[in-house]
Amino acid sequence: MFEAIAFYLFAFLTIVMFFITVTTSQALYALSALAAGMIFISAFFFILGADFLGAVQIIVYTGAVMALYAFGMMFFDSTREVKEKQGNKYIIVGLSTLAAILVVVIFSAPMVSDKIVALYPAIDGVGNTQEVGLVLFTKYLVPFEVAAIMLLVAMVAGIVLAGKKMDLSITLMSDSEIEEQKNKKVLS
Amino acid sequence: MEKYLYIALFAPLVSSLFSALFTATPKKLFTGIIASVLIFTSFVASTILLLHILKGGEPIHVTLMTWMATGDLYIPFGFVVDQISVTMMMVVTLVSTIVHIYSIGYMDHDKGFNRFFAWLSAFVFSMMILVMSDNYAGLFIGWEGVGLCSWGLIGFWYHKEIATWASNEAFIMNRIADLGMLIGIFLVYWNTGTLQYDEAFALMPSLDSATLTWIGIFLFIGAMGKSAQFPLHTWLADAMEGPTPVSALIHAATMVTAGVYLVVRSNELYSLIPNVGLFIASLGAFVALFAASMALVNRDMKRIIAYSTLSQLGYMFAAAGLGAYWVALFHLMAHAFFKALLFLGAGNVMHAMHDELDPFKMGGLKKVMKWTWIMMTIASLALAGIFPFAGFFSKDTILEAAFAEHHFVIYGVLLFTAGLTAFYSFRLVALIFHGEERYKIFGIHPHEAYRFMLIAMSPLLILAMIAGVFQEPFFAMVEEILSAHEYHIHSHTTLWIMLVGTQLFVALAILYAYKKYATWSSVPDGTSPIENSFFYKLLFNQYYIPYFYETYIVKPYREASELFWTKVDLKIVDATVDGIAGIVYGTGEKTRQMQSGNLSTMLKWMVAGLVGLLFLAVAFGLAARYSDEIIVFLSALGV
Amino acid sequence: MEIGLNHYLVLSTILFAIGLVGVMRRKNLLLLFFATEILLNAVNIAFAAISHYYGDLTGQMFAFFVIAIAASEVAVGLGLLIVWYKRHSSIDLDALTTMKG
Amino acid sequence: MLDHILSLLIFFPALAALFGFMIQKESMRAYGISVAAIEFALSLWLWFAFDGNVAGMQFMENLPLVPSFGINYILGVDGISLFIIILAAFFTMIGIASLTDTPNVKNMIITLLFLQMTMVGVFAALDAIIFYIFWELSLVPMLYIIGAWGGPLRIYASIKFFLYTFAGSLVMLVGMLFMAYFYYQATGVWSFAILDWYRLILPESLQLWLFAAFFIGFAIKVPMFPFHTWLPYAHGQAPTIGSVILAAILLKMGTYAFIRFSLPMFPDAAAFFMVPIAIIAIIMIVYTAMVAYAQKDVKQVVAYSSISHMGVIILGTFALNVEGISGSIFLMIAHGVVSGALFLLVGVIYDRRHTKMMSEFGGLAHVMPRYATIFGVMLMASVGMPLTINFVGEFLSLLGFYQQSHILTLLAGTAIIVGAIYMLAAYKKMFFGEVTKEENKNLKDVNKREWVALLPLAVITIWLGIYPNPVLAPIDNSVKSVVQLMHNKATTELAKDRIPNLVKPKVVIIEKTIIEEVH
Repeated sequence: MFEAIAFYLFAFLTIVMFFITVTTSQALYALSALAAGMIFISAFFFILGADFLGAVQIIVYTGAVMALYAFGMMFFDSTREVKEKQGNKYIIVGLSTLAAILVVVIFSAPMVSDKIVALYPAIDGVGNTQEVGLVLFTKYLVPFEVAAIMLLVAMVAGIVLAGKKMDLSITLMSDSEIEEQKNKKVLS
Repeated sequence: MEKYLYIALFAPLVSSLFSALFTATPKKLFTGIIASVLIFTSFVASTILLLHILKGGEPIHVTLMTWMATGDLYIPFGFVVDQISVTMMMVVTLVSTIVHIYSIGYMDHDKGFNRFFAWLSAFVFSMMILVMSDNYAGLFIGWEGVGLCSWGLIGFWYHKEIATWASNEAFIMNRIADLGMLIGIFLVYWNTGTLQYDEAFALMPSLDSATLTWIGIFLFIGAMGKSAQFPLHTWLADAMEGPTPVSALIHAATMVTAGVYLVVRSNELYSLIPNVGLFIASLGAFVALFAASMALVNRDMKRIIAYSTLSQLGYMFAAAGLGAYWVALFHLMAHAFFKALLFLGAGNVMHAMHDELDPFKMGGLKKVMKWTWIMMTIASLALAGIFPFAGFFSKDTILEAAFAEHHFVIYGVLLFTAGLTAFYSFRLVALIFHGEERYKIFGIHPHEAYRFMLIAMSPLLILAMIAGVFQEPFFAMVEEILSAHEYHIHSHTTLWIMLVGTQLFVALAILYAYKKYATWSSVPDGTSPIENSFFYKLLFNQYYIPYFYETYIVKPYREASELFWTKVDLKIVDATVDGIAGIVYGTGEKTRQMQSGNLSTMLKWMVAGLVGLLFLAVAFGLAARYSDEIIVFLSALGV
Repeated sequence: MEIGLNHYLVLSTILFAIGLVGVMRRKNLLLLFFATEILLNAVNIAFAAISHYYGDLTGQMFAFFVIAIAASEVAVGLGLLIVWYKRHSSIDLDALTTMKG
Repeated sequence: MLDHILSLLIFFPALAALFGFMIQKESMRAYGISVAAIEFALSLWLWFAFDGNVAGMQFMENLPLVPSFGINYILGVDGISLFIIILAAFFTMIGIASLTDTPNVKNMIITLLFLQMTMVGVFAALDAIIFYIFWELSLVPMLYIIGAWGGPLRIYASIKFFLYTFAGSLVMLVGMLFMAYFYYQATGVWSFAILDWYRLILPESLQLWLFAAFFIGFAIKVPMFPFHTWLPYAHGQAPTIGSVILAAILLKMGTYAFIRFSLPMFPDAAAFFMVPIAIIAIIMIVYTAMVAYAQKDVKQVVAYSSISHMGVIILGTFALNVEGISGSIFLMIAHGVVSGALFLLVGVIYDRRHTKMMSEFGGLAHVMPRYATIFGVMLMASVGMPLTINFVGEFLSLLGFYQQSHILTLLAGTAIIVGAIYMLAAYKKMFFGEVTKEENKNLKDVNKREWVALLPLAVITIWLGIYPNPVLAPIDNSVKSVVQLMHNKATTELAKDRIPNLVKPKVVIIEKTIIEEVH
């Protein structure tokens, strides 16, 4: 009973939050709603017994990703209302609904669910984190390492891309130097 | 004897090649002389061969080399000299020699002098191949070869539009017939397995009559083209645009008789199919009358003679069709002599009259051109069949044959035509040589031809007079290979009545022609009532057949060609190809606009694609799930 | 009232659809990134749910890697976004048509 | 050396072309002529070394390339391909020798030498993949020749030529892959060797589909109606040398491939499709001849006449008997010589007047008598005058087909009429009449360089017309074995009936390996 209440509650909240994210015209609202939605999603993970995943969700998404977005938004004028030209709404809604219905139809097909066999069954008497650890560092070691390298590369890339000319500090430059740099179009 | 065969055959080739070396250079008299000498050599060799055959020698049969051999097909360059071919060789080489010598004078001032002799000798060579070959394929070589040379010679004065037009017409019309000939050859090959005359004829009696009939018909179609039989006759009259010696040699004496030669050569075939023979005879009789009627009113000297040639070819076919092959061959020979003489005489007149052809603009020429007058008169007498000239013996025998075979309609037609022949021949002679000197109005000063030209013509003159005496030896010679019955009417009384009757009829026609035309004094200008009568117009326009061909065959062909090119080829076939390419290109051009570069639009497309894929997944999933039911359903629909 | 796998899957689908709406609707590049995060998270729910109901850890592993990828995507994506913004001082998608074919 | 003469023939020109990049521009012509002359000498040597009495393949070479899929470098010649190879070498030589003031003559010669490699390769290849590679490669130099040296519409024409033929060959490639797959199914081994495929007997239903796939590729190349429209554009825009090679050799690839692939591999299908194909051939003959008659451009007349003659070749091929097939192969050579010469002749006048419109000429026989003469010789060969090379081929082709159908042969025989009509009309327009245009009054007659190119062609035209046996006899031997093979392989009544059995009284001698039918 508790599980059902929790599910419906968080389902309602998640949907609302994400709906706000995609519809609002204030970037800041969108960011906040997204962050809230992420946290609510982690609730599902806890309900489903994937504790580790829930924790990662909160840490990575709400912690890291959202922080990144927040920093990113500082580059742009986030307080300004976002003006977006909208095309045909019916196409957008229609396509999305159609996709959803089709996915549901596929899920409901018996032949999909019948044939699933557990490859790495959950281990009894062991906590979720330990289970994850056992599988992650044995069977998925190589993907794990690859993911690690990928994250490293992404980090480097992020720094390089965003941090170009970071050594130039406008506060330390004189006005003429700033003009000069502007003429070079380094700063825009 | 083989040596003489090769000399007879190849001397004209050598002559042609020799003259051809000088085609691009100005006139050189010696080409004409050397060509004439070489043709004369050929004539001498032919004479030796004739004597050999006359003495009862075996026919000479040689095989030079293989021409084509593949599968079961074997065609050699084989030549045979037997009674038939030696006759033809004599006719060809004799007339050729005379025409060559005559041409030296006739083409005196022409800048294509050397080229003329190259073509003329090439023609003789082709004709020799035609008559000497021992198989149908070799015959076809000569057949096409004479067509080619005729093309080159009719269009000899190629700066004249009408001459080149006539040459193309002759070539193409001959080609139409040659197709029939070719089909006939194919039929012979696939039914007998060989194209050699002797082997093929030996097998023919065992074939069923339908096949033989088809062979006979198709071969005769070939003969119809070369011998200008109806309905392929129009080219012959137009071919008169060529130089007159050419008309004498090709379009009177030799090439046009090739069709008759073919029928005579294939006599063993045609004896097996008398129905086709009857058709040939009927067509021959019809053409005899038909052509003679056109000659009655024509106002072009050479065309009149051409129609008379056509008419005489009709006689030959009538004889050949009735099975009187030797008579046909004999008439061929006699006709070659007097008709060549007639043409050469006409050439003299033309020269004298500066290429004027309308006999109504001549008149009284016998004073200045005495010898020509004599020659043409005798030739016309021979043509009309007056005793004792050559035509009497050959033509009268045809009439007898028709009578003896009880084909009285053919006999009647031929007899009537004999009268017409006499009339138009002497209409021509009377208009040219008698009466007032109408040419003076046009300021022409005629003169007699060179003496050596006249001398060259004299053998023909003699032969036109005395060729009749050869009838008996000729018959004796050819009866060995031609189914030769002498045609004798059973009762002598009938025979005499026929002979005398015919002679009287012809003589009356001659007298009538003289009476009507010998005193002619004016040039017709198209106003007299007779010129406006229906029949006159019908005959003068050659029964409107050239007009018919032009309007209903040539013109539609030209228009259809244009239509095929501009409408079908460019607008349909090519446009379809370009259309397919255009669809591909257009699709690319249209879908290119999807790549607007706008990420948002592309994302929409991405979602659309996702939906599409999902839809496919569902569809295939359902199809796999219900495959049995679908098969049942489809089979119920009968798919 | 028992909550089954299908409930989670339907939820996941609904969230995914919302994400699709966002992907198609958003013209601001930054907000577009948010929509993609929604898509990823919607899938993660499905993975976790399947993993739970089948007693198989593979789903969780996948979700885990998805999160890792999402993180790196954000890092690189934001970097590119900033570079772009520096050049064009706009992150409006409609102005972003240099790839027009 | 004789063992590898075919490889030598294929790759010698290609290597020479590569070296050609290093040659000085001025000496390029001499270099090109000498290379082509050596190649021609080699091809003549091939002929002398060739044993005309052997029906099968000679000078075979076999080098495994992808053994696991049975793709091997197999070469060989028989009487069918020998003379086309010689013709290709001959025409490349003549073509290079007759090159006039072409811009970028160096590139042109290098391209021609590459083209020669592909041409010889196509006719010598005995492995389907090798055949296909050379087949497609041959498009590239031709594309370049038309596109770089062509007339005003050259880009359109070259792209049309390339895409059209390329599309057809792709269908053919699919057919080849299927064929190899069926071979694999029947024997368990992959093979693309044509001689292996000969031994495979397919059920009729499969034969029909495979035949159709090959047919599309070949028919576009020939080109058969209604796939012919690329040809007038290609000829119309190509430079003289391009037209010569295209007409003389490249078109023959299609008809050659019919004899090499379609007939021996699918005898039942060939017999089944005989009548429809004959009807197409007749349409080609008559229709294109009429279109040729309507042309105003003399080069287009020759181009359309090519299509018309190719119709006769197709007809002879599908006669399915020795006479017809031998005739069609001979006609391929004949048509190569004659149409090549005609295109050269058109090039001669084009060099002088820079127009090909017949209305611009007239009365040329007065000014250029030698040119008129040699044009006349070729004209007469083109209309099939006996004792010229074309007649032998046409006569045998029609004779062969007559065994199959009387009425169709009668219709096809109109070729000799309609051919005469358009050719004589064109000749009349160009050469007869008075000289009306001032520019034509001082045209120079054929010069020495042109004589060098034209005279050998005229000699061959007459020589092989009078004495075709040296060429016909080896062809005949090979064709006999092909026809016997077809008869032995035929499974349907129709095919047995239409393809003659050459070994009538005795037991079948030719080795007959029947592999179980593919299901």
